[in-house]
Amino acid sequence: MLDKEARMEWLVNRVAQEFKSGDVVNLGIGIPTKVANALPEGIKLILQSENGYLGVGPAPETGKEDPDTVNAGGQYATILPGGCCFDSAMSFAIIRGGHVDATVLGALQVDEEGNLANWMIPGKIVPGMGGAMDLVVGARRVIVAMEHTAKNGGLKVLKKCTLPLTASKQVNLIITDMGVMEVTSKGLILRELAPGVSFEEVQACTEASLIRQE
Amino acid sequence: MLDKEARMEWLVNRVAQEFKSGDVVNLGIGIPTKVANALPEGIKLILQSENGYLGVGPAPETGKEDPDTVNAGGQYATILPGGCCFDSAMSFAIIRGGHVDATVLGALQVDEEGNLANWMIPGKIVPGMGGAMDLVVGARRVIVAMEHTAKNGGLKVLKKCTLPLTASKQVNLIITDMGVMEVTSKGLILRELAPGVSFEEVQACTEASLIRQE
Amino acid sequence: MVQVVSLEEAISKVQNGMTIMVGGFIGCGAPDQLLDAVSQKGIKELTLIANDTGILGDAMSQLIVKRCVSKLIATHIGTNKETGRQMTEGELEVKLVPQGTLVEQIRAAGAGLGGILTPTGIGTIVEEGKQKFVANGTEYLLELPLGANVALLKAYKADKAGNLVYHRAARNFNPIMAMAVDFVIAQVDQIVEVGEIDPDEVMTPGIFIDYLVQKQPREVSDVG
Amino acid sequence: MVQVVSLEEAISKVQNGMTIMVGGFIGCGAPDQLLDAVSQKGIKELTLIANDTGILGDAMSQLIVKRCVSKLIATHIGTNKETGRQMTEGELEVKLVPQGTLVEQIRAAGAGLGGILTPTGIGTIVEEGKQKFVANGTEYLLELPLGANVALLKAYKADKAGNLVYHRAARNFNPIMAMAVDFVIAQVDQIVEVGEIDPDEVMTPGIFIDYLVQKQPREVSDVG
Repeated sequence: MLDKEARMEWLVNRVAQEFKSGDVVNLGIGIPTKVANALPEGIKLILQSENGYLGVGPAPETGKEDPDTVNAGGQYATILPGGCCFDSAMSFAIIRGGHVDATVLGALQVDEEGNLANWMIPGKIVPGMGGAMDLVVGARRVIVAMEHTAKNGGLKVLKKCTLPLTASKQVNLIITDMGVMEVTSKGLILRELAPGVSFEEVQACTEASLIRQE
Repeated sequence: MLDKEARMEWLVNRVAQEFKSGDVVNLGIGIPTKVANALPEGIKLILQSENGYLGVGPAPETGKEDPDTVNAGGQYATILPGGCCFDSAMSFAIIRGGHVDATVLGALQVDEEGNLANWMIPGKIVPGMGGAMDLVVGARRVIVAMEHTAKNGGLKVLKKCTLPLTASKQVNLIITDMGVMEVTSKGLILRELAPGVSFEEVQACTEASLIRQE
Repeated sequence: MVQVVSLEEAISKVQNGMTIMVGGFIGCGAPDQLLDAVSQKGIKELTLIANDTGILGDAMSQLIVKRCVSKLIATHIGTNKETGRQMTEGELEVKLVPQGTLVEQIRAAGAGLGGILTPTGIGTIVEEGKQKFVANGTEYLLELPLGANVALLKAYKADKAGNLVYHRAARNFNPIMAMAVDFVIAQVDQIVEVGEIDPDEVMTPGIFIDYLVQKQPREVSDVG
Repeated sequence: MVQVVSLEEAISKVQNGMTIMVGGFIGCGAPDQLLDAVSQKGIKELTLIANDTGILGDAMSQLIVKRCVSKLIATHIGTNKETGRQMTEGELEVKLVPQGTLVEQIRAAGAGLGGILTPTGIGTIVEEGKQKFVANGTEYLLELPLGANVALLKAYKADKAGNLVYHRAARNFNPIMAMAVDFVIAQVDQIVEVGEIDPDEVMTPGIFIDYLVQKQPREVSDVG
């Protein structure tokens, strides 16, 4: 098995394979954000920021920050040529209305039915759902990108989520540092393994029963 | 009693007394449109056109018509300084949301409960309601401005409308060439008479029982 | 991805039996050249969703005159007598909808809403067959989303990324319809390079647009 | 009619116990000087409707830190730890709402709608206590309108008729909140004469605005 860093790099690169040029994509904060820098040669996405614009560009050079141009994480950003700004009603009309081709989000838990929990841990963290519930319901494809297990070793790919859900049965694909799992009506099909990882190793870190790719 | 033309002029001038400067007003096609030219000295309204702008100005000079600037009747118009344009969703958010202080419309029939019929005569004229139903429901004050009786002498101020309604119980004031009637929970109170017209003359042309101003 | 195409190529996306939306308000903001092409091609059995059917003689009105439309959803048909005639004769099915309701129904389809509650139409024939709700003492009608296969729109300016800018009252239904259909064709007066429209100036994001058609100058024979 | 007023005069419209809306997204597009004035004046028992409560230390966050707020309706509070602390300690009532739902609820209030149906929140704790509908096989929640007494907004430019123009991502909730309250106060970077903003450039019609407050240059002491 690769070391942790290499596996995370594999994860980010693997997510970046999921798009075609022109796709409208919303990337969550954290691991998903890194996908923008890992796109294959020639693939250009139109990134959406739920606070109100399309055409999210790279972070600005020092000294060129515009306080009115921040991403959904509140960090300075830029808008690429061809981008456009709008209000929150339009932003979520785009999201809820199915005009976002894919969203990539992290998860606290995800399960074999495609349920997702990523917005609160009762009694511990209650940051709020922000735009996540709309994104997960509205985006045409929902891709979860995360470390396969929690820092304390706890399982995250479950038979049934135990934390409060972000949305019910909306996840299409789970990409972790161990492999790629597709949510199907039969359950989770393991489509791909990270380099040097075996089916049995992934299954050992997964509560849900994985189905072997045929 | 004044002649017809003078009575119609009185009507238009009387409607024009109903506003204060800065009021947002939507004027229907026909008699209501004339109100814009009869405003008292110093009174400036912000006229709304339901196809999508505020600040309707006078008709353009010949040769200066802009095909993209027409009023809700499809005629060439202008936009005054301070005016602004928007889409139909915003236009009707303004109308339905109570942001129009008053609308002035014509009527086929109006009754003592404030019901209004002005959009169709079954089997004869079915032009459609356009924006009228939203205007009558959404404007803070609904003023009907019309000739007191139909061209064939038929009554128009009724106990109960017989034509399909535009809206139920929304009319506040009826101004005709014979007088000014307010819709109240007790019925129609005749607030004012056109010059040379008697209470009895108005009542004779009105199916609803008029209440004398105290 | 947005493509700049010919009128012919654009109109190949409009087929018999489709539901189409057309922007404009009594002709203002209506894509006249797209409409001419549809009616001249003789496309049939369309369901047309639009504010109105134009003024008899204009490009919009010809969809009705040339009998391209079998069902119409509109707010007002008084400016095109042929629409009223076909309706009265039973040749055209017409559903009349309040303008503020029509635009919210279209917006709901584009915004992924299951419907909206409006007070408009309560106590009128508009409420027939619809679910009612009472909230805070006010009655509302539930109005459902209204989408379509194709939208034919008009804009003043576009960049090659499809971002649209409208001019004055020609905006009307165009930006709302852009969101509510499977395929959007926009006729534009002017097409500029990507980056030439400021992000704050854009009225319809380019992601909604599929085809851009450059408006052609009128032929000399039209002027004479 | 729109009035250009001082910060003090503007803030006199915000009183203890009111429900207020504040534009902005993690500080971007939030009216910092209006917010400073509210928290410095020590207004209490506000119900605050906003996307978030800012980043601890910024003007928005001070509404919470200075305990001006007794009830909060927001989508996200993770960037201001004090909000979470007050919530956990039972000092602040917090209602968390999905962002797309919050903006549609505010829009519904402004647009005279009785509510909207959204698929967001189905199958989650957001659906608790709400009416559900099924249309075309999809479940929706009925979400009700959300208005307020006063809105505190920020714009880049205004004319003296109150027409507002926003810049980049600072637009966010501002134009929607402008429609949904009894009284609108907008802090603007720049106030120009009537006629200096093109009608097509306006993002919030002036009829929604009551008070304009010119943003003041920062005092020298702030810079040093």
